[in-house]
Amino acid sequence: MNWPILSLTLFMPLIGAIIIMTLHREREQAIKYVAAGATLVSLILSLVVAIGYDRSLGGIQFVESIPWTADLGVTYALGVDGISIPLLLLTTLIGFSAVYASWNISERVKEFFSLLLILITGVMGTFLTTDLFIFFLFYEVVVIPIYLMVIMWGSSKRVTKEYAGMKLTIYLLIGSAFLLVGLIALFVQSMAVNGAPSMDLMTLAQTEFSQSFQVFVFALMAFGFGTLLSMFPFHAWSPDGYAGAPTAVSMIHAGVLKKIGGYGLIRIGIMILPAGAQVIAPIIAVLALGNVIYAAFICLSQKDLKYIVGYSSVSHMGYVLIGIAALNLVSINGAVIMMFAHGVMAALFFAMIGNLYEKSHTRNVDDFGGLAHQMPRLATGFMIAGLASLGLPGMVNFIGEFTIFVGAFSSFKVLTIIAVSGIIFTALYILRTLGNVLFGPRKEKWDHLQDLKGPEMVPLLVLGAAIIIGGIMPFTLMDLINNGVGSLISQAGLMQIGGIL
Amino acid sequence: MNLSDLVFIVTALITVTAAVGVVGFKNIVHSALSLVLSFLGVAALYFQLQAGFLGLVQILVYAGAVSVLIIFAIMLVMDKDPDESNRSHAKQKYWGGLIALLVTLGLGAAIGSTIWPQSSGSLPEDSVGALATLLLGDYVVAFEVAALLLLVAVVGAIILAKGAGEHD
Amino acid sequence: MQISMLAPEIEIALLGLLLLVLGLLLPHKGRGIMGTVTFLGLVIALLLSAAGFGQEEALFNGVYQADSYGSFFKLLFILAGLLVVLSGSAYIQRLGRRANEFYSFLVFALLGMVVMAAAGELITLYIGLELMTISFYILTAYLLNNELSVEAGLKYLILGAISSAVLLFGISLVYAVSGTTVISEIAGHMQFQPAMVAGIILMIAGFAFKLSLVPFHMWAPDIYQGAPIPVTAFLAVGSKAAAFAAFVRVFMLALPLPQFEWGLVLAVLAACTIILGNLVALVQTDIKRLLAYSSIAQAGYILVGMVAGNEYGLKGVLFYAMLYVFSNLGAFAVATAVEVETGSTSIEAFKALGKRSPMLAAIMTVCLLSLAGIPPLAGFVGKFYLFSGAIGAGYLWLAFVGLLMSMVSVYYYLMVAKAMYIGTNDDMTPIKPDTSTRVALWICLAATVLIGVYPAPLSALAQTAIQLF
Amino acid sequence: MIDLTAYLLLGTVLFGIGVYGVLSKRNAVGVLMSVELMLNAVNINFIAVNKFVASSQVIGQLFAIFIIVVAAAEVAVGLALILAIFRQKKSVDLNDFNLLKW
Repeated sequence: MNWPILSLTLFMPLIGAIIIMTLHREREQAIKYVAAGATLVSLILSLVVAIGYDRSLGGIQFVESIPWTADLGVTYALGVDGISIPLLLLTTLIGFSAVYASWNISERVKEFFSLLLILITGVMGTFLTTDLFIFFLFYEVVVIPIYLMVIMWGSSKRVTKEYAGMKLTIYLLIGSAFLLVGLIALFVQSMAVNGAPSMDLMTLAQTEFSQSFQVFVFALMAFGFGTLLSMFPFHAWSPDGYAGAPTAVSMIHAGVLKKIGGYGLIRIGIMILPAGAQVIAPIIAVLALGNVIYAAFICLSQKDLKYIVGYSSVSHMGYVLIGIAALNLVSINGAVIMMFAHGVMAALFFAMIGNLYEKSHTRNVDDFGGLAHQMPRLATGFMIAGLASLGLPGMVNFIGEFTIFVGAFSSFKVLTIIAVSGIIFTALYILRTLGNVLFGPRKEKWDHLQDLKGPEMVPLLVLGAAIIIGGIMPFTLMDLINNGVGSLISQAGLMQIGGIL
Repeated sequence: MNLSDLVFIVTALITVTAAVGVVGFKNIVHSALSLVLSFLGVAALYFQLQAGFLGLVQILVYAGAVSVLIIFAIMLVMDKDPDESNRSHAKQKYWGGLIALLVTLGLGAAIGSTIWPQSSGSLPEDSVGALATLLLGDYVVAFEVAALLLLVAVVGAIILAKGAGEHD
Repeated sequence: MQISMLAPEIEIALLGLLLLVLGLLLPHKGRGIMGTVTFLGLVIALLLSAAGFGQEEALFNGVYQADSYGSFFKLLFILAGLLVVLSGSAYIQRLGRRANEFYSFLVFALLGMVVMAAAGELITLYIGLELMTISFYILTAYLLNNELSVEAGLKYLILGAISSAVLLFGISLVYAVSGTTVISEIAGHMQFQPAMVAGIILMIAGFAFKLSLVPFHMWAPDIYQGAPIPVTAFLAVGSKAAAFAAFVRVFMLALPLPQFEWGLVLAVLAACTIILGNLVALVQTDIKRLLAYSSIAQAGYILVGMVAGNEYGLKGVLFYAMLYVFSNLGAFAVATAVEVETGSTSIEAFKALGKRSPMLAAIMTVCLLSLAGIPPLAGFVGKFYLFSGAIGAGYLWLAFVGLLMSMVSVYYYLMVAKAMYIGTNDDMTPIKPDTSTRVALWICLAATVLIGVYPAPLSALAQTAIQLF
Repeated sequence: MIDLTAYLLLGTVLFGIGVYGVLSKRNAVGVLMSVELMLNAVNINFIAVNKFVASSQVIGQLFAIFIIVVAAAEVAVGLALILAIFRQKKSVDLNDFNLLKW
């Protein structure tokens, strides 16, 4: 393994973006093909990584390390383990699909696809790096392209796109300001303890921090990452943001970007600051319950498809948070699977909604009905996403939710039971929405709508396949994640509760 | 109280009174004349401090050139009733006075309660020579820069005072 | 003592004089080369300063310092001057006859900055400061037909004179207690005396005026708005960096006083400056004024590094000052190009710039985001250094204030981006800046991105420069 | 016996008067004159300190000379500016200079 496969995976989209910038703006087809090609190469490379990862060895593999800035202890360090591989796969899957979901973009194509590819690179970078500084660098790289994409290609249905974009940006940036304070404090403190500057996650994890310091920094991280993960009550940006954003951005945002929050909490929060995590986790769990129940209730009253999926994603993030907060092997396993599962599901949902909206110019549930007659393929996509969303066995989401509940039950009994009840609400609003939109009598006014065809099929095929394959054969994925979480937990020295699966 | 103390007190009183006149007079011409008196008082203080050369410079540059410049400018820009030409802001008079009072009292208290270090010797006999040695020795950079500064000021003042031509 | 150690200073002074003479001698048509001469002269100065980097020598018994710290700032000022000349030449050309002297005033202002940064003694420092500010008074008022400009010049002069007087009174008290004005000797004669404390406070106030820190910022936005835009750019970058260079040298070397923690005073000033600068910037509608308030806030950030006073903090000061040159001048260069084309500095004029000139809009966005501290641009690394220093020195609250407000600042920077990308404009003709402006823009863009993704070289440079502390 | 404190207090009083003038005067020329008072106060300090504390070298006097030179240059530029502004507005009242506001 001599050639830098992770760097290639990471920078493929960026290279694509640079190629696009050099193309003439009239050559829209060429631009789209470059974008698709770049993300496809990335996807293939990430599959190679997933298959090539040696599970018997475990730990962080495919390591690349170049010293970057000595006095900050920054190393350009890449590496993947069982936690980051699923998320890497998620990113490349959704990135590839997002390009196809945006195939019909006709305005400022060049800018759109360059920003989209930069965005994909940024998200991927956070999952691949093992250096705290580089992590944060990539973490914030994504915010600005999203803002620009929302204000330029977004839609102003219920809120204006300017408002949605700004709200999203400011929420995330304020969150990241707290995160940055925590990160700098961590850096300064570790330098005081170790005597040398280092941003390496492993080195930081081995550094002994006092408990009060850990609690303080973990609280900052919980706020920063929590905002990104739309933790209640810092979730307000998320539904508005998705509603305003163009399809591809909604897909990437709901599908992958939010997961950086969960990933950060696990990778940086729990691994480096286990003592802090133990103190703060119960608070997170209670807030997560707010996510699950509150967002599900809101969903029941929503009419706009994007808002429904937006709030449902807030609700689902509650499960992830509970999984993380329970702090045991099984629950964190579940959280990671859930992140993957929700990612593909939400992306598929948004791709379908985006396609429908593009053709019908409405997203109001009441306007639709019987679409299964005119658009069977689109309806299939909706069905897969919807059923996955309510956790139907056979879909990967079921595995995630189930594992979380099993794991969390050993830590928080009452809370878990309440959270499980959230599933009922989810089933309620998802089934109602699917029924109203897809089934029922045929409506004449939608006869002109064309079903998915050609490039539009790609998101459905790719993401749908991921949902179902993951659901039917969860063990390869589970095994991988278990491997990663296991070593992380032993690293953090947490109690290994459970081990039921 | 000996004679030199008396001289100091008299000069100080003249200087301060003249300075009060500068800010107190409502007519700017009176203020300017008061300023000249104040400059002269300061020059007298320099003589008492055995800084005769500085006293001369003060008289030539300040009481002479600067004052004349100011008075010329006043004559050029005098537009309104001269008795109203140097009024104070209605409101700023009060908080300006307050700030000035606080600054004076604060600094005065600090200065009054400080124990000053002992003198490290006595002033050189030939203070002009000593100044020249410094100016052309260690302080030559400052000296050269000051020369450029005067050049800049002169050229700049001409450009600004001449005004924009018809060209732009 | 070798005279060659003063080579950059001498070269700049000669350049200024040469420009004055050329302006008089050359026939009217030949004066187009003034910009070129200035540019070449500054390039030579840049090379001379770069060659001098790494020397550590006290000249004239410590009155003048030829050290890396000074050289770092010399490089910074000359780079700033070069970028201003490159991006401003189209603008300066419009001044007609007075354009010739404009260049020489710029060069003399630059000389003043250089002297300030290298001065090892307060008299020399003061003279450098005054050469710089007097040149700036004239430059600020240079649009003689424009009421705003002349008014700004007068306001600047009054403000500058007052602040100099306050600074000097402080110096006189420090001199009274310590008996010397050589920076390296003052520390040895340091005594905790009321007059010394008063002197330090007055000096802080004087420098705070020069740096337009809150609450001494009153007229700074007026001055920035009224001045010709290349002057505003140079003022915001150069004069501020020069004041910081002197401020840091004097306070870190001469005035450490364990009984009086002036760091806390500065911390409060920094916090107020960051908060007020950013909040007031939120409501601005003129790009010059917006950048003025943003520069006020930026000075607050740099001050944070000085408050910290440790290795990371001081390195942050130098690092940030340097990247600030590129990011801020990039933004100003775009604003200049837009003003040359449209005659307006209102944010309205930027509407639809993303369509008219995608490159200008992209560079503006990148530079503004760098100022906001968004990675992977230079500003982020700079803030990382500054706030690492602050947290290391125990000023956690200051880091909170600074980082939160820097995220708030994204709001107004993005308002400009929004105008550029989704606004509509009646005039959709592309704005095509001249070649020299384009060169300046590309330099700013490249430096802003490169320093952001690979900060190591600049950080090593800054590390060498702060050895003397 | 008149000592350093007396001179410095005199300087402080003069400085305070200048501060008052700077803050309260409406006429730009008046403000400039007040600034000159402040600078004179500073000069008194320097020369007095030079005599009473640091008399081995004439640094204080040297500083004062430089301040006088700079002040003269500043006054020249300042008055030129006042002339320029008077040409446009027919006024030197700082209250009239409010084109530039927040």
